[in-house]
Amino acid sequence: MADLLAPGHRGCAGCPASICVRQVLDAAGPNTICTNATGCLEVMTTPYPETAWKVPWAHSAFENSAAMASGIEAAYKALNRRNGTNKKPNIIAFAGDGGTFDIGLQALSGALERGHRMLFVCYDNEAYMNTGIQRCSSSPIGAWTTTSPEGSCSSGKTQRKKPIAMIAAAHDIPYVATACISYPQDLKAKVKKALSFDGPSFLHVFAPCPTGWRFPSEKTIAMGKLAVETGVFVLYEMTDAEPMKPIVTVKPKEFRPVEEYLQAQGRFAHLFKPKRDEVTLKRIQEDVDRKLKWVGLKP
Amino acid sequence: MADLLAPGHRGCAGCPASICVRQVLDAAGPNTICTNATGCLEVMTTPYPETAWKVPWAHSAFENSAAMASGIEAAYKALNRRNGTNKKPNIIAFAGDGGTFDIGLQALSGALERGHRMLFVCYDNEAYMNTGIQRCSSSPIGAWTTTSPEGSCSSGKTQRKKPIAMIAAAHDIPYVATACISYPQDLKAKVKKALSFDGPSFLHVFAPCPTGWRFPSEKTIAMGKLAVETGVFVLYEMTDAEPMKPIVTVKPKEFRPVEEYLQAQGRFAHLFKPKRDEVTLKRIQEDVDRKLKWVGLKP
Amino acid sequence: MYEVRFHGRGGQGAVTAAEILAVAAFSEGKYTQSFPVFGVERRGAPVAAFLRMDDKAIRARYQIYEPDAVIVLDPSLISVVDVSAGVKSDGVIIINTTKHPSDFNFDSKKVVTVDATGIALKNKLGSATNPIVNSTILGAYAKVMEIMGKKGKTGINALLDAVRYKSPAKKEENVAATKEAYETAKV
Amino acid sequence: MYEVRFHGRGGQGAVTAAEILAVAAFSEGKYTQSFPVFGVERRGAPVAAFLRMDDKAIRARYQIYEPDAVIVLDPSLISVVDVSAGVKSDGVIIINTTKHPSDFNFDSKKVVTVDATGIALKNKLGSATNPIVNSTILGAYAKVMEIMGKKGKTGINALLDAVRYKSPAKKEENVAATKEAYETAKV
Amino acid sequence: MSRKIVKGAEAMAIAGKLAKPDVVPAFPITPSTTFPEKMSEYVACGELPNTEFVPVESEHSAMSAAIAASATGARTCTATSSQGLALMHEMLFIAAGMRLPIVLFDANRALSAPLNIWGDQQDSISERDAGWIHFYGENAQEGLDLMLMAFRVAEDKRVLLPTMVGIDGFVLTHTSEPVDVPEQKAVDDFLPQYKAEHCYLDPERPTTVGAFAPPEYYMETRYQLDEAVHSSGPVIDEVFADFEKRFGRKYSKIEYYGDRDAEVVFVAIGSLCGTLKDWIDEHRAKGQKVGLVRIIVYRPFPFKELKAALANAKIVAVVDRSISLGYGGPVFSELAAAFVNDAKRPLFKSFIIGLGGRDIKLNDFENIYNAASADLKAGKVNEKMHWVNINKEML
Amino acid sequence: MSRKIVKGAEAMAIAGKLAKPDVVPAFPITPSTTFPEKMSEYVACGELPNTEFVPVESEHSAMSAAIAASATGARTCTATSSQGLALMHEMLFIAAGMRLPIVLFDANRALSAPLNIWGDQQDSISERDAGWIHFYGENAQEGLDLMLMAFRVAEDKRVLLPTMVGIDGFVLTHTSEPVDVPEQKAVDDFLPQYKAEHCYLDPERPTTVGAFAPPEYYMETRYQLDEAVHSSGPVIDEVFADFEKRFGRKYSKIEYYGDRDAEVVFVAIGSLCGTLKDWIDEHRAKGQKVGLVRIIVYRPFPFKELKAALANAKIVAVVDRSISLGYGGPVFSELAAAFVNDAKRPLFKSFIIGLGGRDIKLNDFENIYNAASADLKAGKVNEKMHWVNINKEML
Amino acid sequence: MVTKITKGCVIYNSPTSLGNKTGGWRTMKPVVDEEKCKKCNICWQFCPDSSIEPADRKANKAIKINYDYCKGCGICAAECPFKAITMVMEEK
Amino acid sequence: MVTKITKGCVIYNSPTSLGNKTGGWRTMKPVVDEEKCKKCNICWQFCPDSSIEPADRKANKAIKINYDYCKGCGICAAECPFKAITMVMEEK
Ligand SMILES: Cc1ncc(C[n+]2csc(CCOP(=O)(O)OP(=O)(O)O)c2C)c(N)n1
Ligand SMILES: Cc1ncc(C[n+]2csc(CCOP(=O)(O)OP(=O)(O)O)c2C)c(N)n1
Ligand code: SF4
Ligand code: SF4
Ligand code: SF4
Ligand code: SF4
Ligand code: SF4
Ligand code: SF4
Ligand SMILES: [Mg+2]
Ligand SMILES: [Mg+2]
Repeated sequence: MADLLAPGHRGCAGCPASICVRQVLDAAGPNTICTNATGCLEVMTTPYPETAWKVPWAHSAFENSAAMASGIEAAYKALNRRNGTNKKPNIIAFAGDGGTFDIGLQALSGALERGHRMLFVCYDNEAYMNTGIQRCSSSPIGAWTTTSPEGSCSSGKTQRKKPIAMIAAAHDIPYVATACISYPQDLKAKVKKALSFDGPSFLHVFAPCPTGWRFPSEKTIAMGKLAVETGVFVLYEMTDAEPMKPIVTVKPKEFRPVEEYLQAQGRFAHLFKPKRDEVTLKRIQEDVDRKLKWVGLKP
Repeated sequence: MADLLAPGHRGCAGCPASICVRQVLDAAGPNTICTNATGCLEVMTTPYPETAWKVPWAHSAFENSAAMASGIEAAYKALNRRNGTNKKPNIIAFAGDGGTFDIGLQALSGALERGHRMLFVCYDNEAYMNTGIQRCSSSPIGAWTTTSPEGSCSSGKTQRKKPIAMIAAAHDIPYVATACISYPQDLKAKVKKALSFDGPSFLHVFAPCPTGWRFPSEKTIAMGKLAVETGVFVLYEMTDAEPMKPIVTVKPKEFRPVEEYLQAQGRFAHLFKPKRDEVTLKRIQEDVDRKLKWVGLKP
Repeated sequence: MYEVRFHGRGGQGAVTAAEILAVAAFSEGKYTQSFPVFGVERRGAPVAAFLRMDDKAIRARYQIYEPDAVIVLDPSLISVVDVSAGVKSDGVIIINTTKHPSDFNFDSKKVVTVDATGIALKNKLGSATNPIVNSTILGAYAKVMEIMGKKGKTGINALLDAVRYKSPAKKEENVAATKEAYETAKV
Repeated sequence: MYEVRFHGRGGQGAVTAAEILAVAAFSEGKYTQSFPVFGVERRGAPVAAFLRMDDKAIRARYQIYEPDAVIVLDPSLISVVDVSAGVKSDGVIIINTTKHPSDFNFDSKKVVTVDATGIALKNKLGSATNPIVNSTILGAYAKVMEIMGKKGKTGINALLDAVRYKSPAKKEENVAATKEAYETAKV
Repeated sequence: MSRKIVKGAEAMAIAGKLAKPDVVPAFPITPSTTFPEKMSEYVACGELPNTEFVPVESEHSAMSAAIAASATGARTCTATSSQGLALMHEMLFIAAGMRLPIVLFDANRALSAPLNIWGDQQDSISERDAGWIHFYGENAQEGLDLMLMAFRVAEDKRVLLPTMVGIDGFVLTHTSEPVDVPEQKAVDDFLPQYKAEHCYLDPERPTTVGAFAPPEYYMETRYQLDEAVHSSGPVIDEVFADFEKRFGRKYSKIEYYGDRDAEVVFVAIGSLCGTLKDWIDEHRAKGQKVGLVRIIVYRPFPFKELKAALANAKIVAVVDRSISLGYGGPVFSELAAAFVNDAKRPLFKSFIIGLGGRDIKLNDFENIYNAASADLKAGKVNEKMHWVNINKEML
Repeated sequence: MSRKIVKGAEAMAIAGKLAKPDVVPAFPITPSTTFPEKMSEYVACGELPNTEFVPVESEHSAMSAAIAASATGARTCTATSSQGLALMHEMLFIAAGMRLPIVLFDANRALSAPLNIWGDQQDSISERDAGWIHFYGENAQEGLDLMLMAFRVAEDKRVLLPTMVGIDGFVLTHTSEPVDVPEQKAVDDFLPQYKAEHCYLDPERPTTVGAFAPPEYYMETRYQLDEAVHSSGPVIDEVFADFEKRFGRKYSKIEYYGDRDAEVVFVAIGSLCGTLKDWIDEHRAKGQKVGLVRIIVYRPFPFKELKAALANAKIVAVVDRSISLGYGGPVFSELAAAFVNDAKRPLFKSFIIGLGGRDIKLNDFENIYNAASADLKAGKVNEKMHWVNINKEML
Repeated sequence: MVTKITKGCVIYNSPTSLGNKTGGWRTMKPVVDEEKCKKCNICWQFCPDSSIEPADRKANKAIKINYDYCKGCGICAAECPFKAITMVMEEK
Repeated sequence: MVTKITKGCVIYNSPTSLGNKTGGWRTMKPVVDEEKCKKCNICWQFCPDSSIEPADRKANKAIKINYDYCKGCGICAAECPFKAITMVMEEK
């Protein structure tokens, strides 16, 4: 039970990003090299000369966690040949949702296509938190962010959340899964499975952020459970044996009402106060239903 | 039957890119604005002060045909409000496979997510032709290109073709389709359908390139037919009514052997000479079968 | 020029406190400049903010190293941060605490205390774990300036207007709390 | 310094022709420099290439405006391009054609003809619609230089070696064709 | 006109709002993020009813969408900083080459690596080749005013060039101070709607925009572009004058502060000049003479104005808040070169200051002044470049 | 050593092959594409059995993967040009800041807009701030040699900086000429394997690479980096000397050609110097004196060497093949500024030449020479900047 | 005629490519047999060079090839279902 | 102690964050009731600050909180299925 992320980092109290890293590294073990896109995780763990990482870790920019991982994997291949060694560290690329869904997507897609042996982990807190809670294509319908504010002409974010795991899976790679920090067993099993493939894999980790979503810090884990139990976020996996066929790994017996989830967070407050925004609430419900249908949990 | 692409452009004899544009514009009509990523199409049609375009056309870089289209769409929305007009030109973003699958993917994905009313048309000649036939993530397994050459340690491109239409469809947008310049009716119908949606659509157009694939210029159309008839390229469409459920629009009665297609092109010659590369040929066949299964044409 | 430093925690509103005071001073004809310690600190971490006030336009762009006054929003910071660092010898340190000024000794600099947390909670500003004291504590500031006749003086009415203007919600609760702090500060 | 310009069509190998000749000259101890007209022309479009040969290292980096010799790989170009542009008054123009030199008049500059297409096809270089004449036509060049005793002279043997070296396939067919052109050129 | 206490970045957003842009494609990055945040808020609240805010997925796309929107005929602005501006690099040159009057607010910030979110001017100074007009403000008020004027200048038919307005990250963007906010009506008069005449995308009058230029044409396009940048100078003067007439605040390409006959003259850009002015006042109070030339318009490079302003100087202390690594201060080299052929010219001494948010204090100027004075006394400059306030123990 | 006729870009690839890089991430762009093409061919044919060629999806990723590979401890090189280099802009600064000895071949090409694939030096000159070492070759041979030396210099423990080698697009990259190709064995001796000591990614000795630096540290990191670039100068000299000893070809940071006591001296970079040398020879044959200083190492800026070389010049004609729009020639400004404090110094005159593949002819130098001579005679420089061979009718 | 550089290189009077007579690229030349032409315009759809004037069934007008631009790719001949087009060697 | 800038700012002796005692951020403090603790280590899995020393069932050792770093987020208390952790006001 060696903690591969040391304390002393500067994440907010209750930060989901560090929980995600701790769980991922717990499954991966110390023979691991990480890359990291610019974002909360990077900034909170590595203000020079302080680092919280016990495994080798590299960062260079916001766009390129996957390209960095590609370079490391290629370097290990070449150096192994050059030196007659056979080192095979796990290569794990971390990025927030911004560094995955938006500005990091192209590098990710390229790395997936080239087939590098690496696991890309997106900790998804559904906005650009590091710069102060801006809209991301990962932000859900109706969410307030500082660039999708509510107002007389706006009910928060207009568009649906980009289906990133499906997009990754459409690359026809060995392994794609979704996970949530509130379900560590499920998450760790997926990390281990992902690392067992000799190719690229993608893990989309739901990571509720108390600061950005406006809920009390002790609710981080509860919020993740609520997302799964309401069907807002579905935990599944896909292998290339059956492309685009999600296999749900955590199936709530019965879905709780989506509004329970929404009302627990300040970022959706405008949907209920001063009065209920029925149009947006309906869109959100439809979106959840649509996704559940997509993964086969609803007809 | 107004030709919206004028003669006098500098494409190779038998160029599929210009055929693609002619067919697309024939369906779209003159009330259209085009953007274009850097590539053969752009270079051959617009050496200052010559242009072959009869519709408004804009280019700025290789990466950003979709971002350009986003800007134009946004401008029309704003200018309509500012001026009290209601102009709704078709906005069509053209890009080669390089400007779509690789360096243009992020801008494309962003535009799809934001939901701009625009049609993105990728003319896919399966390599970077403008710079002299380099590998693209669109290049198929086994294809020779100048950066996936054959040799004692290589049988051409290692990786599968990136499933771009599936990736686009995974964005859950109104309309995604594949087409081929050899099937103009099918292609034009899809363009019209795409333009009828008040949101983003994506058209992946197969465009056999005599120069890059090494076949005689009069075979451009025949090669496209051969691709469809061998199952190498499948013509289908998807709407968001049924996400990720391809509906095949041109179904060959019976598939011709894939090798007919391969043997007709110089870029696959190394698979047959000096001796048959059974490993790669098998991979290619499996890949075709896999795709056919994916679209439901094989069990 | 009168310079004030605020100590708080990320998310607690030290910057807002500085801004409220700036608005108050501005409304009384002063030029002001307020800014946080520029950092990447997350919620909960100790942060600081600054305020300059002057009768003429302020052009200086460096940090404040020798403040005239210090305002401590969270008493727990005292053990973590050197809140009295650089304070001018005739400066004043205003602390949100239930304790009495004489319980503190900062090189014999003047200390003022006020139970801003208690007052804020009484006025329903924030919760027990997260009381919002940024406007409240300024009442104590106004009081001490008034008493001491400092250059940093800000009339209580101007302050209350500023509190009202800068409070997105619970305007009157904030005003009441500020007023109460003004009245109960232990100078 | 001896300067040659090649005219052909994109994909026809004008650049390769220049390079073959460069290799031949180089093997005879000359310094060379060969380069295409830098363009974005696609297959089929008229293109040109250049060759400089000299006894000392070549440093000049500008295009060739006044060539000593011009080699036209495709007779159809003559109606499209001004192939004789800038040719020195004592220059020579070598044309792939079945016609005779006297059928041409370029300001009374010397013309040499050779049926490179016919020879190439006979030697199975390319197809009827796409004959490959880039090595072949150089035979005529070697001949005329030999006869005229020009500075651009390249021994036929050096040329044939160069053809062999630069031909990715059909080495001997190329050599044979070059030799035939050397022998049949109408000077 | 109303007076408000706002942060510098918000002042820029207020200017953005007053300009009523048609399209604002933007991507967040500290310390410019307030701009897109505020713009999206204005749109959400109906305060900018016509504006389209496009929340792009990267800065490369931000500038690409801006280019397309501007090419369509829309008034277009955006904001960025540091890595964001760096990611736009390619598109910045393109925007200028296409002569599109895009306005960009840059919150001046250091460049990686190491990553650093704080203020210096490396980001925009390293774009000095790109063909943009560069304005730099000393405080929030100037930022706001210059931003408004940037639209007027950029869209002037005699100019048609993209224009960036830089204010220092954090020290200005995140500092609240009183700012005079012009009335909308007055701004509307000052800044009429943009009507695209040279570049538009309209099916009724098809154009081809962004063609490539072969060698026969390219060099002339660069010449024309360079000319356009240089000759925007008089238009800028004109716009500054009109702004003063309407709003009462006077601007010029460079500002001279201090003694006209000072022997030691500083040259600098941005917010540090505020502190420096304080220092100069202190210094003059002691009876010594010193001057400051503050560059407000950095592109077109104000040759004429700088020459005139430095005519009496004996030594010029160029204080760069950026560096051309392996050479030295960018402003230093450009400024000094402008004097090289003059028989009578001051000495030039190069200083690097305040990189990556290193605080710039009064004392730093004292040190610079002393170093420059010593050189002046010695009659020669004894050192290529001087780094101000470096902790040598760390090295 | 074998002599081969190859295109310039292939010569660069041959150098790349001889260096036996571990990782080559690259993206095609004219006129540098031969490099990735050849490298992938060498890998495909088993000639580079250990090398990983990574066909990235963009130049931003090319430099990112290069950074990561180099940070892992792999010898890493890549190639690009123009828009590709521009898209790397952000990552170039980062590679330098991380002190990674990446070698990059840049086929010098113009920047958009308008798009133009032909030669000038705008792309790499506009990266002069980034902290890279810059080498520029005059011909294919120099390109090859400098490329090899770039690895040695970059990886030297006293240097550890990324290094770019530029040769002019088309005019060099696509021109075939004889080149001496060193033997592999000799290269192996000259260039031993890269052993990463300062930066590696190894689970057995964990490091954190790419941390961010708050204001307390950032400025010192820049100082250290700037120092590193400047102090690579002596190492470069050393490597040049060692190369000469082993391979017989002599290099120096600048080359002086022509009369040592010439009054008119040109300063230029790259292939145009070949033509210029021919012109100088012609000119000298007429009995007139003229000199050329060719800059081979542009970063670190060779202050000392340039000062010495221009000690006798009366007027310096700086011939820039790029431009800082709205200012003037970048080499001009940096060079002139270096002389500004010297009492005895030549006049400096700025020329812009050969942008976007505009052919550079003998006659152009005649014109430059005449203009400079006229100024010299007049005793003053009568014009800020002179554009060579512009077709004014097009304007 | 010298082209004046427009601001930003915008081209206004599009299309301006007509001056570039690509017919000169041809080695083979398509020749239409007007008798055989069934006016289906299939060839027209496929011509990469907009060099086929479409047939008009009503006017009983066969297609016409614009040799100013036709590059002789041979697609029309290959794709005409009625073999109405033949490729012949270009006269030189 | 002055930090020497390493080349490229590489940090070698990781982790070096331990000097940053984030315990000072706390307003609420988790207190473990060792009796109630069932050593399931669920809390450990969720602590964002690696501030819980895991329990050892064999050694019958309950979890221990490292107050040097614990920021008092309250997750452990919220997630402990056995209510073995209580959040109390930090002593000031
Ligand atoms: C090119 C570039 N653009 C913008 C930024 C500013 N930036 C840094 S982190 C970040 C947001 C990160 O969001 P995400 O990836 O979701 O991670 P989070 O902070 O939410 O953990 C942004 C916008 C940057 N560093 N580089
Ligand atoms: C940033 C950037 N990188 C590289 C290039 C060079 N480049 C121009 S077009 C092109 C390939 C285009 O390929 P594709 O999109 O498939 O179009 P095609 O030429 O095949 O029609 C490349 C690599 C560029 N213009 N910009
Ligand atoms: S904003 Fe959210 S993700 Fe970022 S450090 Fe705070 S809790 Fe963690
Ligand atoms: S290479 Fe292919 S796509 Fe490009 S112009 Fe030629 S035929 Fe068209
Ligand atoms: S395809 Fe044949 S039949 Fe049809 S229009 Fe063309 S030439 Fe006539
Ligand atoms: S040969 Fe080709 S270019 Fe000519 S008309 Fe036929 S299809 Fe068109
Ligand atoms: S979750 Fe509760 S019971 Fe389990 S180890 Fe932690 S404190 Fe003990
Ligand atoms: S309160 Fe939070 S930080 Fe403290 S031990 Fe519990 S989970 Fe960890
Ligand atoms: Mg995020
Ligand atoms: Mg392509």
